[in-house]
Amino acid sequence: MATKKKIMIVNRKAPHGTIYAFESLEMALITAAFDQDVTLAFLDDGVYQLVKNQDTRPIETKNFTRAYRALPDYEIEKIYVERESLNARGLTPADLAVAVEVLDADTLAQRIMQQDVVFSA
Amino acid sequence: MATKKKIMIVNRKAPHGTIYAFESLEMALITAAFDQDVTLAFLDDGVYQLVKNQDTRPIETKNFTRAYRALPDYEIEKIYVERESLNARGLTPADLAVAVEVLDADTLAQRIMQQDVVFSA
Amino acid sequence: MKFTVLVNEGPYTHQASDTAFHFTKAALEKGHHVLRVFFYHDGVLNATALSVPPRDDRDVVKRWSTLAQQYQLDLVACIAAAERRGILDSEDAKRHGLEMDNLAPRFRISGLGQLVEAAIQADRVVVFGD
Amino acid sequence: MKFTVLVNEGPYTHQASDTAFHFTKAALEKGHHVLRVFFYHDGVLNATALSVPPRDDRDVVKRWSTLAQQYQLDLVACIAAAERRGILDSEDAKRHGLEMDNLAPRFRISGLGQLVEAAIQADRVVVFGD
Amino acid sequence: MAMLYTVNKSPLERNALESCLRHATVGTAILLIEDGVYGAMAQTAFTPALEQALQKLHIYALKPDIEARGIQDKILPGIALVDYGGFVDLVAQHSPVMAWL
Amino acid sequence: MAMLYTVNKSPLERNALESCLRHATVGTAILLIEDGVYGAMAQTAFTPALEQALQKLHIYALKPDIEARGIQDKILPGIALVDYGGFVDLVAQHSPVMAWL
Repeated sequence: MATKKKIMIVNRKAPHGTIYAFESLEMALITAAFDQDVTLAFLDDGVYQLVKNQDTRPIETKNFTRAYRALPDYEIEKIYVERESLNARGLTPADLAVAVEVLDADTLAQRIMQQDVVFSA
Repeated sequence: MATKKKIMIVNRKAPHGTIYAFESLEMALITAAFDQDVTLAFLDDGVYQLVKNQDTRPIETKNFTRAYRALPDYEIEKIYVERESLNARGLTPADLAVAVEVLDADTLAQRIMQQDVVFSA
Repeated sequence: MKFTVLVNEGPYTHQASDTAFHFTKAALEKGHHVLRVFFYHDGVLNATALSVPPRDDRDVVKRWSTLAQQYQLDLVACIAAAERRGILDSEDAKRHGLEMDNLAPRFRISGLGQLVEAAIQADRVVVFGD
Repeated sequence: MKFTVLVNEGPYTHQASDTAFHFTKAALEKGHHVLRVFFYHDGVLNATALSVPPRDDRDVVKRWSTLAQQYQLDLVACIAAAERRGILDSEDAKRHGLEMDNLAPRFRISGLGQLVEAAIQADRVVVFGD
Repeated sequence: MAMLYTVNKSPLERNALESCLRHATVGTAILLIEDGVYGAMAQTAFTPALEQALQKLHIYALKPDIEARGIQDKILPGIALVDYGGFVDLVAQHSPVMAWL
Repeated sequence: MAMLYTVNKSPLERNALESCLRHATVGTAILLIEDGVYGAMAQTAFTPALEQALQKLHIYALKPDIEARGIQDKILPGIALVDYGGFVDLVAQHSPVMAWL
């Protein structure tokens, strides 16, 4: 295990309606602890995960979305958000709770190709 | 319980990929046993449920789709299939294993409105 | 008014069980009568006695049990759906030669006919699922 | 070649567990090495000891256990995902003061790190889900 | 009595809301819940379809789900917000109720 | 090495296959499995998109899933059918593998 592996966690699902966003975030945090080259990608409805000011008290669930802001503390610095997905949802980076790198679909596709492992849920 | 209730079971999901089609069929058969006014509606990917010659041996699951042909034996005679859903999938009534009544979306919408209970999955 | 509630998905994975719970609670608090909450498809997984959620999250199963106790609510999981998914009451476990059962308090297991019967008697049927 | 397989959905409700099984079996029969099959999200429900499917259907849980025995396959369910969904081994049950556990033979429960570790060691990671 | 449709899916991931709108006759009430509330947002690729639907349908959205998703400032005008009690009232006032899952 | 995408969703219900195609670079292999095999059918509303994709991508479909769904006579020419062993071979021949769920 001398060399680091490039591991991407792809997020394409909205938060709250299903648990995938929450449990994928847990996976991202654990993966970061293994000192690998970790990337998070948000596209399609996955971009909703990063919207700021999500308040889950009215639905009485755990507000896991606050943890996205802690990603840099886990040394996860590559956080890609797809431009086309944002645009289709009327969102801009200013709507997000986290500093991200916005990539167009073609560039994101290139980054996916460069991975050793791609997790999705 | 003097009068019969109009109960519709709406099927919008493809078979095999998920269990909803199978378990909804079980629900239809049980409902029929209660001597109510039962209707089955198939639209969107639900129309795939009725395609003939489905052979689940290669995926080693139970071939519940054979039971659709037995629906008349359960005195379920109102089986509606949406025309627009068939067309979008390149299917015609000749592709189906069961004799059905093909309705356009507007007519189907009217039939839904007339129900007392609508089950979906 | 008389309601019957159908829950098609299990706890945590889909919000369906949460929404069904909040709907049922609100209906009861408004004085409506909820004849039965029926759990079908993965909904039967709401009836597990072994769910141990993290302390900082809601306890979906316990919340149903508590509401049932408070309002004498009838919580029924479909036997066919429950058996294939590993939810058994003691009688069912015994019949299949298993030494354990895992049905949560205030839930009972019965046939799909219990759903149809409650639907026939209700003024409204509301479905929650995926 | 070394494979790691990730299963995100439970038995019967989604085909994911079926496809993962047939993929894993085919890989083993071709002489590949499957380092680990990891069960996450609702995938942990594949590890229930209490599933009793109808006699005319496949037994998803038993099929995994049998394959594991035959090939010394490592079947691991994520502890956090399993606890909230009601899948417990005896140690876990004891820790939470429960008298029953329900882990199927040849499965074990461990942390998500086991997935990451197997992904790092594998030549390929294949994900099955909804 | 007018009927009530509930929709719990994001319109950009699944066809549930689109199919629901195609089957909604004049005067039908639609309640967007769970991920369905993303369909109530302004300036999305789905917004034109919803604006057109608003002309003949009564469209509601579940406020707790909107707040959970942080989109309370982006909801289309003309959509009425309800809480769980309001959801119960809508069910009581309409029949039948159908869930587009 | 070229990469492999798997898609297990019907293209008329969900956006997974459409999104996958939008991200598939020339030479990428796509394997349709489970309900994804409905995307391999001729004469559907999605067929034109797949025909276009066939010009730059290698598209496979899982034969057991096609037979289970009774659509073996309606598969687009140009799509290669594989069994579970062929699925394993595709995974061995490509990297990385990504599932569009």
